[in-house]
Amino acid sequence: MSLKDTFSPFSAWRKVFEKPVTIKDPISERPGADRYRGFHKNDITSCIGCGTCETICENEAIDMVPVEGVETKDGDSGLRPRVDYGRCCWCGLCVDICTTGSLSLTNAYTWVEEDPEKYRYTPGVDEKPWDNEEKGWKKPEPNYEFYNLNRVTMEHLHPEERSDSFVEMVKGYSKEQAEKEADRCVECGICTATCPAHMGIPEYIKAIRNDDLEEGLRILYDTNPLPEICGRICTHKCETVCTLGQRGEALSIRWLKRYIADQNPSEKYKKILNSGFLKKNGKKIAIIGSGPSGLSAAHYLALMGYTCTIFEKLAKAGGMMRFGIPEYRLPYDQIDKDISYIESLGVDIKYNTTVGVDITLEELGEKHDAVFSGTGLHLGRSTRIEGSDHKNVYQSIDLLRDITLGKEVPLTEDIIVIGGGNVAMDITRSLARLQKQKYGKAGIIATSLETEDKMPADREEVLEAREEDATVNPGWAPQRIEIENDKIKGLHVAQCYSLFDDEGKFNPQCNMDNLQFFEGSMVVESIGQGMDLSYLSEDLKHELEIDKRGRIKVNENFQSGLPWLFLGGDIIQGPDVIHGIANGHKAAKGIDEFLFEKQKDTPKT
Amino acid sequence: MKEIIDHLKKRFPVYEIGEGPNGVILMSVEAAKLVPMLTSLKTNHGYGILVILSAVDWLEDCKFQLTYIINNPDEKRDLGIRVFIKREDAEMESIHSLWEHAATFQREIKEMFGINFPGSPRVDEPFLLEGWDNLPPMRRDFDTKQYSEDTYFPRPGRETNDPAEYMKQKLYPDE
Amino acid sequence: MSDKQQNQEDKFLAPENRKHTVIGPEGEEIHVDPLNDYFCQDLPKVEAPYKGILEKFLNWARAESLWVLAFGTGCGSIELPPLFSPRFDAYRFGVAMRPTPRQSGVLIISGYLSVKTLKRVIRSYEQMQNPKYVIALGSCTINGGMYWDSYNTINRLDQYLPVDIYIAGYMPRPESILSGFNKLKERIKNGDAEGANDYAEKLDWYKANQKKIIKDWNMPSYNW
Amino acid sequence: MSNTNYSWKNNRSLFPEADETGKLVVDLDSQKYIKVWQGPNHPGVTGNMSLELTVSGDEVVEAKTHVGYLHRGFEKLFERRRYIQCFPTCIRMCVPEPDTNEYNLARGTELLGGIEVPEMANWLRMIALEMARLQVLLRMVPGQAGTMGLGLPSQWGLYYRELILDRFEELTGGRIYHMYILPGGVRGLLPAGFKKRLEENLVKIESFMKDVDRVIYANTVFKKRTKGIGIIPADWIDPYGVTGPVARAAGYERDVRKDYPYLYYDQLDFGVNVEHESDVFARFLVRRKDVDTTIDLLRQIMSKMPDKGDIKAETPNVLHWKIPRGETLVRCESSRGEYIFYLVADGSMYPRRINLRGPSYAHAVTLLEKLLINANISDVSSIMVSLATCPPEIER
Repeated sequence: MSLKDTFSPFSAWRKVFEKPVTIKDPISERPGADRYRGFHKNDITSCIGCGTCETICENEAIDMVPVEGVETKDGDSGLRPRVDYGRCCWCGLCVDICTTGSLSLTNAYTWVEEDPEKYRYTPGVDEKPWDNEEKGWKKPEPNYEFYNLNRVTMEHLHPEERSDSFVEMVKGYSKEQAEKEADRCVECGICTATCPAHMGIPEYIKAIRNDDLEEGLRILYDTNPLPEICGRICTHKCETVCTLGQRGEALSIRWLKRYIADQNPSEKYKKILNSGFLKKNGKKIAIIGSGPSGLSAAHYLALMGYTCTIFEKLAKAGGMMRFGIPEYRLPYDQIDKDISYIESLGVDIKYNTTVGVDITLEELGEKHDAVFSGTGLHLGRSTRIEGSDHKNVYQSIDLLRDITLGKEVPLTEDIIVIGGGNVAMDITRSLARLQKQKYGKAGIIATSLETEDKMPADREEVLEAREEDATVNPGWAPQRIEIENDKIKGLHVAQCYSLFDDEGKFNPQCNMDNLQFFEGSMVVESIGQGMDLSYLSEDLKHELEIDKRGRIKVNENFQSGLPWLFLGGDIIQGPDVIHGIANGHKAAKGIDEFLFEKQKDTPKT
Repeated sequence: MKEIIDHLKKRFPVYEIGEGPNGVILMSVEAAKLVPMLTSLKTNHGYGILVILSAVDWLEDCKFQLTYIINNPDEKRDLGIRVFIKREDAEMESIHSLWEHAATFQREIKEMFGINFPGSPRVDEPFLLEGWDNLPPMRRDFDTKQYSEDTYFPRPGRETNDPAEYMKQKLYPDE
Repeated sequence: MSDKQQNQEDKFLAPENRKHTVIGPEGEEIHVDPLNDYFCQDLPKVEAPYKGILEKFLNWARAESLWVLAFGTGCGSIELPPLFSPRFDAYRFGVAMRPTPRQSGVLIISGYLSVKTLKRVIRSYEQMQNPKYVIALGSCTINGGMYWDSYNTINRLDQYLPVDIYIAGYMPRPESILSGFNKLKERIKNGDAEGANDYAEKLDWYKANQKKIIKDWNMPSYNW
Repeated sequence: MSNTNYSWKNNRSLFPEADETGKLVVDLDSQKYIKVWQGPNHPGVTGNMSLELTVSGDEVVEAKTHVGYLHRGFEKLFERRRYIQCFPTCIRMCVPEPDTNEYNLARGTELLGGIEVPEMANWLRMIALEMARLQVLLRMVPGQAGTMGLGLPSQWGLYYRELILDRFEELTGGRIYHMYILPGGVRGLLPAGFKKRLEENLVKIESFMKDVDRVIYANTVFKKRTKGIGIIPADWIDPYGVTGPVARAAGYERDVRKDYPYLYYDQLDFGVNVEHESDVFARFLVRRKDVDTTIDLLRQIMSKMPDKGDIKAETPNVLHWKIPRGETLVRCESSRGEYIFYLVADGSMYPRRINLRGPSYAHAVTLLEKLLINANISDVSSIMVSLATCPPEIER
């Protein structure tokens, strides 16, 4: 202790002469920092109401509530987050995980109320003073994600390996890959509504994560009796609305479905699905066509105890799945796996039986309690341009069927395919394979009206076709086929710049100054398919209502004007496997309902 | 480190010896041998600091796990010793004579898990709770959310919708 | 109060609060009933406002000297010292910290309240003189906040104490709290901050709620 | 047992007799003793806890700490929160210095989940941890004088702490609860110009510390009131689990950053501040030196850290991140001492047990109760503050 110690504290007086540090009034207007985690803001136009913010909130501060003016539609639940500031702790995890990036926190922080009930509001809907605040907490940059935005890459056969063989080209996920991909799912369930069959997608993906593939298979079969097939060739509308696709790549839902189906051996199916013993109710149903809708209807009807008979025109079951889709995309043994399970439920398939020829529809109707028809679209459509009646102009659908049946397919060294859809790509790639096998090289050109970015075919189909040495040259309208000495020389095309007129009608416009000539000695048309309803007699047609586009009108249970006749699949909803399956399922329920009502009405004898 | 483990193996029935991800050696021992083992480690091997005494409820196995982590400040090493005791009338020997502040841990565990430590100072006095008349809260069969909702009831006026369910109602209610 | 209830309370009553006998310096026996002898029995009364300009003047005076009880009940109390530090300087708004309830007019509930603290808070609130106000900070006081599923914290403060102002934030910044004070001043000047009267009026309801969760009520029902 | 700072020789008769077990017998009815409750609502108590003191005259003969006023049942709440959801909850376990909670839980999760953190993120974690230490010390060092009525420096300290909080706000988006460290990394790079502004603040704080030296360190009253008060004998350190500045003030070179290096502390050059007197003054001195060390460390980190890099490693989807079964112990050095998390994962999405053992758990219950015996009642809060009592970390 010294004199210094006694006087030194008085140096505090020095501070009197320093500038005060006090913040001047009005103090409450001091803005928060640029990253401040203040009150919520939501861009409700880009929000899709996936509810991931609700899931991550540890305080259950977020409710998903319907909002006026926001409609529930595919890819948008119509709900928006409402925050309870009696719960929120402003941690910002909801912002960090927001799949669309619509949610953010502003740097506003003052909110004083007398009434505690007022602290609940829907950001972006209820007007707040900080709605236009730009600063505040946003998702951090760079490389900061709570889940992986990129897919686990699906391994394909190398183009060189696959371009001359019909071996399946997609290898499928391994266990690690599937679990990693399944891990990306945020379980919002937006996809379920978009899937025509309303499959329990988040649930079966969860089963993959839990490594409980038997449970996964049970979930699949709840709504979809053809998982092997769907897992390969489904049009995966679910992936187009996947919330992960908002900022990154959508979840590979299709491949995950395939993974579950692949990993479960077919001999265990009956045990897993608990369908060993089915009680028959003695009612008989006839099903025309063994395509997806027919098989789906047969499956669910069989589970309900009906005795089902499928009448198939061809020698094998599967319809368009077998005869329209090339083997490298959907191997036949996988089709057999799904179909044999359905057959094991007691479904009888009568092959080589054409309804309308071998047996009439009326007869079927009389012999059975109800008939389901899913005959599909098996007639090719012609372009009807000059020269399209030449014998070397083929329909893709016929060629694909012949390839499957193992028939000799007409082949030349240079082929032109007209069409930009998936079927066009299928035939292009199939023929390219055959060309490679026969001539050692592919010489095929596919052209379509639609430009590259508007082609209806899946993007990867086009890219893969190119990898396999096929030429895809879109954006051209076919004009005429050049024929010399009864041999096809090539196809004249003109640049097509618009497909639809102002009224939205199909009316392609061509630039006749920009012409091109594709050389080739064979032309394949692949611009769509039509239905063959010749099995319907005139009497029956009379009783059915048929709309302008030639489709038969059905009610929501797929019941036609004839109460015992149900129709579904491509002839009702256009070409799509999953729609077919959904139709079949719904028609099965419809048939059950119809027969139940009928039984109730008829007095017991 | 190996010598100590070997030494312990010889003298005490230790099992499940393994190294945690942070370099902590963890091992299990029978409850009856714990206090002799800790005494030996403290007096002979320099493990003079009780870092943590923690309990874990393994409800599905009907067991409580007590973890004693002790530290050797000279060698800068941690040793974790696990003891499993049965869940019914759980009781464990007190170690407050080895480390005085173990009494605080034991008092808390008594209150939170209901594991008794006979002889530990003030072990029966409430530590964190006041007027508690339910299950010891840290037991896994005590549902804190349920208790909170029943006792402190949340503010009404909240309702939420599951997106998938809501879309079903709106878009395809009959399917 | 029924006998049964009285017994229920006696069970928890601290020994020094039970009826007991003390030997005086000259050997005489003194019977003490602490609940009756040491604590005031009067229940709070609703105070009607004065008429006209006098009440306005009083309200102005009340609004401009808000003395806060320095009782940090939850995590929000970490933002209270900065409020009284040179930077935010709440003193210039007539807001000051007092160490004892007897001198304070504002009780800040800074966040969650565990049941154990709630008991002390009720006692502190009841010890405060009129006019008195309650400010609730943060989510926890509104609907449980962070601890909405905790077994030891209350969810809604308004069930147990009359709250005049709620300030959102977890925890509110000092600036926020200051605007809360400004709002409170406004309410006082308008004669709207009637929390204390509300408490006196609905005392039975508040007491019932409090006793429902404070299971070892070992103090007089109302004590100031 | 005896910690005789005050002589009882003159009024020995007032001191309670011990019974055969060594326990003091305090007969309140004898009218020799008064029971005084200090807290929970008391300016001399840090945080919301209370001391039940039995005094004879102004000397404490028996002390009991009562905690639980801030008990929120965190460890129970963790059982029903996913790992990521534990973070907003866990930071509230110690209000003044939340970053150590974040770091420990994140580190434990990473260790059990097998996540490698990018280099940049580790440097940023160090910045956050050291800034947190600095802001606590700026409250605590001048606050020591506040317990004996010298409130002015703590008012200054609060202002300088605000400067650090401003930097925190800029970096993390929060003043108190930063939510900056998450499993796999951190939540943002340094904003533009951050280093410059932090350096300016550090310079200001350094000049402020000179004021502290003049007003507190070189202060006769402060010295008289702190020297020889609250002495913890050196042989109490280990049995009572004393850590951090309190252990260092007793001559033990204990610092987790040196003993069990984590992050990149082994790449930094710093010493452990040690004093030997083990009284309140020594603890004040250790903390005062820690301020300088921390400022120096912050400068070293800023000069050594890279300018850019990844801030977060790829983790499994946080919504259903399952941590494999395992146990671990994570420790770091907080401003108050060794901060320890014990984690048990059971292979599910929810932690089985997360147990926190903060320094106050040892300091403020058993040790404080023992230390207060024989102390003058006016020194109680001084001793309590010198042990850096933080009730929320005891009660959780």
